[in-house]
Amino acid sequence: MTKAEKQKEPEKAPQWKPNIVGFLCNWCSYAGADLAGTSRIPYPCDVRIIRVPCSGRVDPLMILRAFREGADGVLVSGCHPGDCHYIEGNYYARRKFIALKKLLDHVGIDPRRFRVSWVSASEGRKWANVVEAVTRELLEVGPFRYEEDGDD
Amino acid sequence: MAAEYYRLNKDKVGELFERARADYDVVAKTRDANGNLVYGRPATFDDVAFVDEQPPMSAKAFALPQTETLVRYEREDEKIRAEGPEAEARDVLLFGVNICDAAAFDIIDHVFKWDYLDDPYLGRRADATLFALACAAVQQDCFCDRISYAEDGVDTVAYPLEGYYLVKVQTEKGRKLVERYHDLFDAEDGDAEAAINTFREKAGTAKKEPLLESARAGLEKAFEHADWEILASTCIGCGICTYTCPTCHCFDIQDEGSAIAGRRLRTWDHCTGRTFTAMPAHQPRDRQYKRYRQRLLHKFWYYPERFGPLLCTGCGRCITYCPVKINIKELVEYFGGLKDTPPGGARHGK
Amino acid sequence: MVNNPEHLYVPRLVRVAAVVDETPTTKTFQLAFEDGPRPDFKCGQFGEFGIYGVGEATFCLASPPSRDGLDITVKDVGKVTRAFHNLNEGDLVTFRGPYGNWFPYDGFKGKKLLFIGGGIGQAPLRGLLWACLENRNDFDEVDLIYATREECELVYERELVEFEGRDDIGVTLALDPVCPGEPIPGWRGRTSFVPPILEEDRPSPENRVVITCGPPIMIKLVANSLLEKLGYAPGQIWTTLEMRMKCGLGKCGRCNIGSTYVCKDGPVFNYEQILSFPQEF
Amino acid sequence: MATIREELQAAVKKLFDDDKIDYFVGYAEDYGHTFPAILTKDSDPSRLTFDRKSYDNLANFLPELRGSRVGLICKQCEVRTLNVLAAEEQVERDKLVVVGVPCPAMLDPRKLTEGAADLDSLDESYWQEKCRRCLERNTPLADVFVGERVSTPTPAEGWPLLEEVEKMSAEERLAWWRRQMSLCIRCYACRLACPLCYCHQCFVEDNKPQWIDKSVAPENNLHYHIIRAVHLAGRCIECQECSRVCPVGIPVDVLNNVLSRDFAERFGYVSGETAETQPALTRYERDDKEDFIL
Repeated sequence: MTKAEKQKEPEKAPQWKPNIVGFLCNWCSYAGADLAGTSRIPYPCDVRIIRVPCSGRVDPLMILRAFREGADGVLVSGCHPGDCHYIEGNYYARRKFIALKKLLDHVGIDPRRFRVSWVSASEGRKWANVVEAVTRELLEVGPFRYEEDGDD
Repeated sequence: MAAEYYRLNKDKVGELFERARADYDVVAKTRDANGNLVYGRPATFDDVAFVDEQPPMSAKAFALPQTETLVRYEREDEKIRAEGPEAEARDVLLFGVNICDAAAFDIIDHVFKWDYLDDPYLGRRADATLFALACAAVQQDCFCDRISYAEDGVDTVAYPLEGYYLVKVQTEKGRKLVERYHDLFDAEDGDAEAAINTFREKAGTAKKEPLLESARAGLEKAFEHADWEILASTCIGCGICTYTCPTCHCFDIQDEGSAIAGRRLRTWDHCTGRTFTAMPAHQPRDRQYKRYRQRLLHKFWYYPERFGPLLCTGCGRCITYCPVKINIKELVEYFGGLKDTPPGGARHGK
Repeated sequence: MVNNPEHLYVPRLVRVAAVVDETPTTKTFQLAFEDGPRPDFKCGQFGEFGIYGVGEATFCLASPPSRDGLDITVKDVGKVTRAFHNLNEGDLVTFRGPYGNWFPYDGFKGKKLLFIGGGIGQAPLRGLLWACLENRNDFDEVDLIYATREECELVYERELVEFEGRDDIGVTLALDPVCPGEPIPGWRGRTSFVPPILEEDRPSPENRVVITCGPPIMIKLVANSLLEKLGYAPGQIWTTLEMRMKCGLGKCGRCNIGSTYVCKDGPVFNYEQILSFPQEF
Repeated sequence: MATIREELQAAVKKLFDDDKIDYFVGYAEDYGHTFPAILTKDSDPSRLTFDRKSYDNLANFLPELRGSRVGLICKQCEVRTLNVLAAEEQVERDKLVVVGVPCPAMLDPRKLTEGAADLDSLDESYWQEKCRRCLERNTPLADVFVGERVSTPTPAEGWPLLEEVEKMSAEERLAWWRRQMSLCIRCYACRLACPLCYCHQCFVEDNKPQWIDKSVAPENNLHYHIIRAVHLAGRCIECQECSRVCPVGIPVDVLNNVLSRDFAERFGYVSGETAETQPALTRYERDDKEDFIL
């Protein structure tokens, strides 16, 4: 696709749906999402879930890689503070995300593109609400695309 | 071809630039957003920096871009479609390029055309015309006066003399350029070579003995010299010297994309980096000084042994921009036996 | 589709015809050319093999040119080799080549050949070994010493068994001694590093060439043993060097040893040449 | 009276003569530059110097010399670096002889025009930014101190360039950073000149998986710099070497400053002030502020 063609593309076509990558802790948020499904709670289906052992496993590299691979937003979800299966993984994660968030804000990437939530295994409803909120926000923000420079 | 000489009035340079833009993709020195000097594509002559000063990055990227697609591939069902990039047919004019940058192309041509022909590089090289500007004064770290590289391959060189540029035309491509805009050039009737020599003496760019070529015999004996370890150990292994160098040409080949679609590309790579020769079970150059030694010897021993010219034009960027100011010229002189004292006084002493 | 043969870096596509598990970390891939005839190659050459989206890697051509297609033997050590290990029959891989020089097959004729392989280093020898066996009458004695760290690391096990049953090739298998002198239960070969075997069996240098490949340290020790203890001349020892390569074409500068481009002037060298290089390897 | 140069050379000679050190890491002056030099007993110390172009953070050379007894010139920058390295158990303090100096404030090479006359007299406008913020010009806790102690002016407040960037809107900031990143040539000098980037294998060298694409494109470059800043979060001691060495003039340290400032406010410590403070990302509080979490 040439640059001109890309520019012709409408920025926010009505059917546009955000690509959201969700990194979900195996012990809580993943089960929470599962519960939302088995409880038949309707919510937007735009999150592609990657199951991780702990929110502490999520390296900022993974988040940026997701953006690089075309994600419009990234959601990391783990256990509530104090509930970590590994006692303290999410506390460390929280500090890491403070740093990443600060930097993303600084370089001008919309803060709504990277969200963190605590969702426990029993909070199917909360999971649905989080996804709803994140999706709604991303619909406002629109697709994430660095302007392409190309090398050749 | 035999060299031809013309005069270009100093106030005609702007017109030459503007008119050349109709026929060529003109590249010249200009300032980027941060105020740094770069080779770029200024829109008007007002944005052109027609000066001696070197941009941090040499001009080699116009023949060997830092990142270049070699193959694009796409998978459809069971089939994979793959093709090389289409050749871009465009005449590039490197306008006001430093001689040390311009002469580098001839040097690295050797490696790209021996045996297999590297068509992506050679294609762009064939399309490029060089209009070099001779320096009126040497700059802090450069040492082109100590290397006898041939400038014959530089299509045209403009020597800034009193009131006009003496333009020396050395190739057919250069002649084509001058013929295209012949009304801007006047015939030179004086003794041009004498004028050039005088100019070089004054600028400090006339060749001085001992030339660094003469260090090779010493370098060939110095591979095991104990002082490499101490003198090159401040090297931090970054790629500045190689990436800013007009003659460093090593590259890496990588795939980017998915199994479905993507590209195979080449990017500059540097022998001073840790990963350059690292294999899963074996790292031949396992210490930083060995990696630095490879760079130096490649330029002043291996390359000339193989292809003739030194892999260096003395532009001095690898000294100016080196974070730790390792001085390749001093090290060549020291290890090549032209000088007894090591730079900075460090010796290993074993 | 047909690739543009004009373009240096555009590879051909070849199909994986069969995958053979050699060891827990090594597989042999038999590759078939479908978009045209297989290029001619000679024993000792290599190719740049790749998987789109992953990258290219250098492998020696591990089968004799007389056979259809070509084989490569891949040890799972990095990004590209890992991806190769995940391939199935029918998958497509990319191929550029053949590149590099080759063993002086004709110069070996009439001579005694001693092959010494170490670990995965048997792969570059395999093509030549088979080519010699196919034309067995061209040569005097043919012997093979093949050493690995453990029994499960022997590649081409079935071929080794076949060799052991033949009387026109002498086979010595060896495992690295964990405890020197201790026999390894159930092991049919010897328990020793290669140099002691050479020094014990003392193959005479007369009219013999040694072709060796293996880990750098093994090549070095074998060569030292042959040169110093057994009276071989450096020119009688041939090896093929493994260097990190990217282009295979003498451009990218990665495989330089001194002014030598291993990808163009090598990978096959005799030890006389190797001794003349700057000694960094 | 002896100049600092003479005092330094005498001190180094004595350290070698007394067999206190195997290597000395300092600055030498030659061919018009001041540059880091690693000296042995048999080296000629007469080129050793300490001047206003002694830019490099010498702590960067310690990993190469690990296991040996090293004498090291320490400005405030090195002292803070050593504190972080000590907290991370990366330095063998008992093998280190700290040679203290009075730091005259380093000049910004980008502000120096060629042939600037008297370097000693250049005022604040020629200084590196970090030197305006310096807390202590004289090396504290030096094993040997050479030269005469100087007074430390009141440290300047604020990060001028960072604040300038922050005045922009989000779109402008993204455009500004993209423009900076389009200059990046990925030589990794910023990483390699950084004394706290000591990993044996950096994430940019990982290829299973390949996190950061090797091709040089603004977005890849930006991702590299963001992750590097994350890895230095709460550790960076603001020596600004990353920016100084950048051949294309990207103010890399601005990204680090974003976190230095935020972490100072949030977690209440200045990186490298003491050897006891563990970097913020290696610890946590149960009640860390989490206003951004859903």
